Amino acid sequence: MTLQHYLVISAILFTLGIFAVLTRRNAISILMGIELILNSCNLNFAAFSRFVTPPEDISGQIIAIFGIVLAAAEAAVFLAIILAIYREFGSIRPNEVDTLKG
Amino acid sequence: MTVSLISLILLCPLAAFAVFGLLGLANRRFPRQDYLSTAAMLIALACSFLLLREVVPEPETHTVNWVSLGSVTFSMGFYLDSVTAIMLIVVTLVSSLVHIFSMGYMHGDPRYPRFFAYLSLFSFSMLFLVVSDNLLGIYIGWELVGLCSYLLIGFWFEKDSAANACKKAFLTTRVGDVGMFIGMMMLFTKFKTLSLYGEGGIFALAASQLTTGDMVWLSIAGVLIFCGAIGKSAQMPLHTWLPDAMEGPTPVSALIHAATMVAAGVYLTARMFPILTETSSLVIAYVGGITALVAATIAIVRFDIKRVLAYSTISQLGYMMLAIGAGSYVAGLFHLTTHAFFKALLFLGSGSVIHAFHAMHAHGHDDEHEHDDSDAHGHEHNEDSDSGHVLGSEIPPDQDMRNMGGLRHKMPITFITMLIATLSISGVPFIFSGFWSKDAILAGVLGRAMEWNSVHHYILFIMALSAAGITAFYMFRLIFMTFFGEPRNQEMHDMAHESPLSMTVPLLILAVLSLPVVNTLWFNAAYVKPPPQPHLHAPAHAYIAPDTKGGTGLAFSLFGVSEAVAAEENAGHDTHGTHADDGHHGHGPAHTIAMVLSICVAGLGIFLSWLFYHRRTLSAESVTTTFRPIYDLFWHKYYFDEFYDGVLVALTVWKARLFAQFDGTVVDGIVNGVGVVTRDILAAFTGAFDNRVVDGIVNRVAQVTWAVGGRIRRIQTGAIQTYLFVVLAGIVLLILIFRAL
Amino acid sequence: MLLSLMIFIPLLGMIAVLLLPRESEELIKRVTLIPLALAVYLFISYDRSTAGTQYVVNAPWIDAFNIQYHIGIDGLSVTLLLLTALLGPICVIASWRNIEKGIKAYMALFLLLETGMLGFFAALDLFLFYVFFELTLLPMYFLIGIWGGPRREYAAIKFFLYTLFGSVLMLVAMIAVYLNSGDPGARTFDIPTLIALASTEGHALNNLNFQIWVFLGFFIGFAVKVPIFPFHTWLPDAHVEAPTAISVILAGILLKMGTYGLVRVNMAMFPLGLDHFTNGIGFWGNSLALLGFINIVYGSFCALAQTDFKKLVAYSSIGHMGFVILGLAARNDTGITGAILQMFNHGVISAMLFLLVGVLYDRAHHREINGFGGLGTRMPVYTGITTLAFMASLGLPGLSGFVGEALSLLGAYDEFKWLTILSTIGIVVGAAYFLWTLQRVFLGNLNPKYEDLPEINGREILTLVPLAILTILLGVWPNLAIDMFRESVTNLVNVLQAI
Amino acid sequence: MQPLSNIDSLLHFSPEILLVIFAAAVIILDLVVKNRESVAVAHLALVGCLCTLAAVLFIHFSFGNEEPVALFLGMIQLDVFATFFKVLLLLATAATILFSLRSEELDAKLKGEYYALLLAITLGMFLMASSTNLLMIFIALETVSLTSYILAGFLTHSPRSSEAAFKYITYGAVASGTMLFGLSLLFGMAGTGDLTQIGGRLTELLASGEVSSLTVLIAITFVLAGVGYKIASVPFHMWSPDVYEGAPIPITAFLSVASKSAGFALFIRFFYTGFGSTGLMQFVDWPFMLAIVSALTMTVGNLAALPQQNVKRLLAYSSIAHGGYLLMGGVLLTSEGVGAILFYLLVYLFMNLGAFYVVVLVANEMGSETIDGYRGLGSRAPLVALAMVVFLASLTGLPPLAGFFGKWLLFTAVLEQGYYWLALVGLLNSVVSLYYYARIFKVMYFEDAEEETSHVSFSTGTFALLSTFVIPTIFIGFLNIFYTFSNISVSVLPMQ
Repeated sequence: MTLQHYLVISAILFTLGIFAVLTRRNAISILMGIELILNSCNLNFAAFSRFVTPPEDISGQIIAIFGIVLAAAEAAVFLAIILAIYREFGSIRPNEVDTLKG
Repeated sequence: MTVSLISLILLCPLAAFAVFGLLGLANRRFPRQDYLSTAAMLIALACSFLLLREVVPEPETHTVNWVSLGSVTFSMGFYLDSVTAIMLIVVTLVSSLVHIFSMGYMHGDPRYPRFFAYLSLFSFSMLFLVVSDNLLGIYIGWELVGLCSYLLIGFWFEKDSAANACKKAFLTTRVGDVGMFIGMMMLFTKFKTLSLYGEGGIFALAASQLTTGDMVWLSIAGVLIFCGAIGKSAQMPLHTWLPDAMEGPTPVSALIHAATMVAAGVYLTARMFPILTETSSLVIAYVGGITALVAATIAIVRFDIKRVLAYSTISQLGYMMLAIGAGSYVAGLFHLTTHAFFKALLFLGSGSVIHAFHAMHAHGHDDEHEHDDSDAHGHEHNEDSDSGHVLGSEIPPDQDMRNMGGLRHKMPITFITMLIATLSISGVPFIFSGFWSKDAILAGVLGRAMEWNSVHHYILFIMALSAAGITAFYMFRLIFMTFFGEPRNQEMHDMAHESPLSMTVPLLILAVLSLPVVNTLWFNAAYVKPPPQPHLHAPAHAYIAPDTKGGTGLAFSLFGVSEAVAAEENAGHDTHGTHADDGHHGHGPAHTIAMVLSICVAGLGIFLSWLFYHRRTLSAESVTTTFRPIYDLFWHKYYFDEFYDGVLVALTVWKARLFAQFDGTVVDGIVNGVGVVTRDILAAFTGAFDNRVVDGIVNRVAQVTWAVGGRIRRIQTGAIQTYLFVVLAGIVLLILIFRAL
Repeated sequence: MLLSLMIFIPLLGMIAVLLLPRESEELIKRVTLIPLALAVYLFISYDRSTAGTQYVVNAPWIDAFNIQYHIGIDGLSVTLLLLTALLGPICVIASWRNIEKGIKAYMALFLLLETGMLGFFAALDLFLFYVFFELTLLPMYFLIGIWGGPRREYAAIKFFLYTLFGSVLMLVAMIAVYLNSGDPGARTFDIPTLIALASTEGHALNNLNFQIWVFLGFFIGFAVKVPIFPFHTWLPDAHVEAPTAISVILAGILLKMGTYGLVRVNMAMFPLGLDHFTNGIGFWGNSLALLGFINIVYGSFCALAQTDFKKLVAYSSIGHMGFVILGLAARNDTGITGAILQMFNHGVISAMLFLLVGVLYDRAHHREINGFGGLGTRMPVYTGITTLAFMASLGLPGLSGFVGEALSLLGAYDEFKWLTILSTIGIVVGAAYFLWTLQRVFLGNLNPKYEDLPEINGREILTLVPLAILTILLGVWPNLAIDMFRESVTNLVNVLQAI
Repeated sequence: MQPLSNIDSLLHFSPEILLVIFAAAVIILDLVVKNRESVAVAHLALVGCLCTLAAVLFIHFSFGNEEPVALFLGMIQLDVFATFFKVLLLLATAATILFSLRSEELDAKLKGEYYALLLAITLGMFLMASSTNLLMIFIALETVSLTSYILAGFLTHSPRSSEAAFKYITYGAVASGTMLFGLSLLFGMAGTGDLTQIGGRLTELLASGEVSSLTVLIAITFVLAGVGYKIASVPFHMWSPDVYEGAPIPITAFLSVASKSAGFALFIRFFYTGFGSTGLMQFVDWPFMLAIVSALTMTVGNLAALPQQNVKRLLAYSSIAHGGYLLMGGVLLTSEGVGAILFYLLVYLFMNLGAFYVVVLVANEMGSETIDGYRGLGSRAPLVALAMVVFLASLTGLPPLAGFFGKWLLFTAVLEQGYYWLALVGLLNSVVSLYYYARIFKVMYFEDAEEETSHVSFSTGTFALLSTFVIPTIFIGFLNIFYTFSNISVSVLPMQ
């Protein structure tokens, strides 16, 4: 497994995430897409720290870990907001949440 | 001494006007404005007689800096020479008489004080014009008299006809004035000054600096300045305002539109004498000649007594122009003075007649107002279209000669005085001033024609001569129709009566003034010297002014004037004029021929009109029918107004189609044809252009901006995924752009 | 010091007005009188024999950009300062009775406006100049917008946008001048310094191409104010909608700000640029004069087409400002003097005209020219004053309007023969529309609707008489004004001829 | 300079620590205070801000003002630049707290969390302004984002608020995710997270051709996506109108000023320390990219603002446009440009917050956020209307108000670098902007309220607060100190 493999995989993940975010008709799926994006980044950091930076420098992995944490926090907030949306709009289809426009 | 005198002459009338103005501002009126103004004029008159004694052979100038800039200064000042002195006397004299006459004539008018205030203002402006020594000053006085004529023509402004007439007068003359101003600009750019006299003045510079190469633009400048005279002196083709100007009170017509203001054009041309070139003189001569003839022919068929006099004025002014153009400087000015008196006399006389017809009512002019209101109402329906129709075609009954007749018993003084004036204007020999001046002009023209010795210039002389004959004819027609024969309108006739003293006295004085003896008191051969015309002939060296009798200003020779003219012919027209001084054997061949011929045509004219209008052996009607087309031509004043009207109506229709929203700007067609065209078409067009195009573009820009704003808004759909898509698209686009770069 | 006092007293007055209760209206009149008194003092004590600036105050302001509080007056400024200070109280008196709502706010805005105008004419630091220039916008916008006529909102915003558009271009040019005025440390906004630099050989400012561009930038900025065709369409709307006093200020002074700027900046600072547009080869060499000509003829004909009294006067202003442009384009002292005189006289005369229109409007409540008729019998005094104003405006000799026009034309003819000759059309047309209006409003039979129209009252006469006197005085004695700025003009001309 | 160890850093880090302490204290106080209506919590938060301000200034004058100091092994840099923004942000926070006190739309029960979150977000912004490491940058960004999501959705039972929060978080998550990806690429290429070294490394690699400039371009663009989203620059701006409209007014004000300022702090720090080297620029001309972005931003913002009816939304677009103006200063790579940004942000703080405060007042009194709510305000609340005129005129950039001086600095800097087209676009935009600001003037003064509502009166406190915005808006431009302040602040950045 070389660096390229990891990068390709993360690129695929990133693209999938973007795709999900753009196309899914459900807020939860969008959240998943976002998670995919973040994880692709984490994968990048881990891979780079493994292959590029000197072994004693683990900053890449640290960033990855922070990334996971922040992703979790973001997910929590996101879900909370989705609840609020469901309470107000009775639906979590993003395209129905469009009272603010213009 | 002279300065103080001139200042006094100027200040008196000005003060009289100022009093009125200030009181008017405070919303009071000064009941005895008439006395004030008249007194002011009389003082001025006295001063100008004193001034006459002051005049010394070489003229004097007194100037002050008016506008001083870094590189140039415009000065204002007096120029006093014999001509100035004479003009001063003419103006003050006529003006005073008119003042006195008006006391009777305008009595009971609601705006009586205002009338005299205007008269004073006019007198001031006219005097300022006369004495000022530079073109700028002349121009200022020029415009001011124009203003006064505007105010006085429109004195009874309730009449639409009067309102129109005054506007027409102002605008028509203004057209000429612009020409004059352009001429001034040309002179200024060349000489960097506008003062005429002195070594720094235009004349000196023109004499010294200009070469034959400059003749072209100098001629143009001369003609352009003459344009001013065309406007003010009602020469062709800007003459149409003068007949309409008769809407003003008759004394005004006498003062402004016969004696003084209209003569200012001649005065100006005479002042410009030294820089007139061959070409410009010719132009002036022809304009004058044509005007003289055409106006005379029109006058034949008028029935409105004032209109007849108006056209005769135009034609006489043409004479003077012709004289100046032909180089007979003295003759021109002499005719100016004589004409001033007898024409003023004629107008005042006609005024007295009109007044007589008015007097049937206690307050003549109130009645006149009613009557005018009525006919004004009558014309409201076609206010939109031209009121040029109204002018002339409608003759107020009290001015219509067809209502008159046999008045000589009723109003003897008026009759006698007017008769004298008529004899004078018709050029009846020897005892009437008009004869001498007119004869002098004819002689001058003939002499000039001979000297130009090219056949076609004789046409000038022929025009002048025939004009003289026709003048005699229509003037006596006027006399016969008014004072002889049976009264045609009985009840008006019964009411008629001789005018009060205040009106007859001025008539008598003027009658006396129409005798040459009196004129020669101040108008004398050696006394008025034609200035050199360096550009007319050989370069201006050694022109010796004739100085036979010195500047005493007194010469009791009856023939003094004609001698002077004769002298002038030799002097002025020989290249050097060395024997200009021997004015005694000055009777050139031209002079004799001219005198004889003029006597003949005058006699012929009088005789014919006696046949037509007194003996009635010949009936005007039959002649009319036989020469219908010619008669129509005359009757319609050569279709000048009709032409303008036609143009106007056509334009009005066209405009109504094109620029519907500008019906508001449909005009009463008073400005002459050009004025009408520009005003209607261009005004409407530019107005529309401004609203539609210029403003339109601006608003279009605004709309577009707004629309784009709307577009951008629509992208903001409110659906989050669209936003995200835009983000991604944006990123990709940015990357692509920068790969492309 | 005196000058600063003059500029900022209206500002203090504004604050006072805002703080004091509504009853203290009397004070406002007084406040506007102080600058007038000071201006008169300046007029008397001004040293006419020198071209230099006087009463100079020069204090550092924003060091970061070497911006100074630099004010001073030369002949041109003092003339226009006098005009401004004169029209101030007149406008206050004029708007005394016919502003009902919010008199406090009105006066406050008016005083702010006056500060802006006075400061503009006195500023000698380009930045300060611009600040005062812009300072007039907002008050004017509100004065038109709040107290204006039916379409006031449109007129106000139109005025605002037009002027702002012009002034941002001006801002670019100004910054460009600043940046080219020296190395980062030594840059300056000081107008005299800049003028000196612009004519020193080899300096960055003394470059034809550069000067052409900045000239254009400033020119458009000022052209909107003047206004010069085709930037003029805000003017008729603004005038028609604005209340009388504001129209007076608009025509009397704001227009002059444009022409003043042209002289102060475009001509003095960019002689090369000016040379290119007035003396260059081919079209561009005549462009400025051409604009003047278009203004004259176009404005006059548009005026002819109007049936709204006020709009007619507004368009006549456009025509008359054309003479100023023409005179300036001539670049000789005759033309420039004529232009400056025309600036002052037009300020006085158009002020009269708008006041007169206001008088009529207050009585008849409409301005439709054809709706009147025969008022001459009903209100003779008013008719008399109007006739005077009209005659002055159509350039009747003996009244001030003539001198400016004549000098401008005489000067311009030196440079542009045909354009000047064509411009004289404007003289005839000018006479045409004024006389025609005179006839439609005052002559003829009295329109029965106005049988009992009250005559002009004392307050209104009080506002008009000073202007009328000035009109006549300067008509018979122009040197009175010319003495003020002769030296400055000579100085300017020498600079221009040096090119 | 030698980075300080963690322990030594703590003293320099005291402002941030203070913020944390006060945030916690606020929550505790909120728990102990019985009376839900009391304003004690808010006041405590306010005190927190003031203490932090004091600490910031103390540290600045005791250590910070000569050499920049690297804290936590180079994670954070303490320098004048950071201090400037800290002061700015604290002012904004304090103002927001005061707004919130007076705003009537916030529900009283949740005050504790609200103020705690405000302090937390300030902490995050502090970090944004001072972090020099990819990790810190990301953490700071996320801290600010997460808290602001919550604050945007803080209005319970308000669909608009929730929707705003939803859009905000979705958009924000994607944007920050993209940015993180970009960061990872940078990290991978440079092999380090230290911002100060990345630029040098990248230049070497590009020069030696080991990495293609495309990769670098992609990385930079991805990062730009994150930063652009924070400063709401086209095409990453689309969240802001909706969020601004939906969020509580004080939060809108806070976002439009504080979060934008923090975003610019991050942007300047990142691009100037990171990619500021000319070597990099000849491979990736990001300034030009930014020039285009800024032109687009101000144009779109202004044009879209024209037809708006809701004043909050209108101000949202106007603040987008101002982001565009500010961005102009960023493309120049000159200290004048950045100094101009800083000065403008300072001015913007006062005028924009002031405008929003008027919006708060009007919303309280007339209960309306649409432009019609302002009808006749000129006669009903003269002073407030007058203040609004001052703020909006200053936003338009009319002299002699501070906004003009801000614009003046920006445009001078831009023209100095010869970006004539950019300056012209900016100036024409400010003409356009006049139009929609003038619409508010129009309704306030030219139109009378249809139902003759009585004269609205406000407490003196209100006027005091209002004047604290009005006076600076009028006078900042006249005083030299602020120019020098902003100029010193940029001295620490690497410029060529």
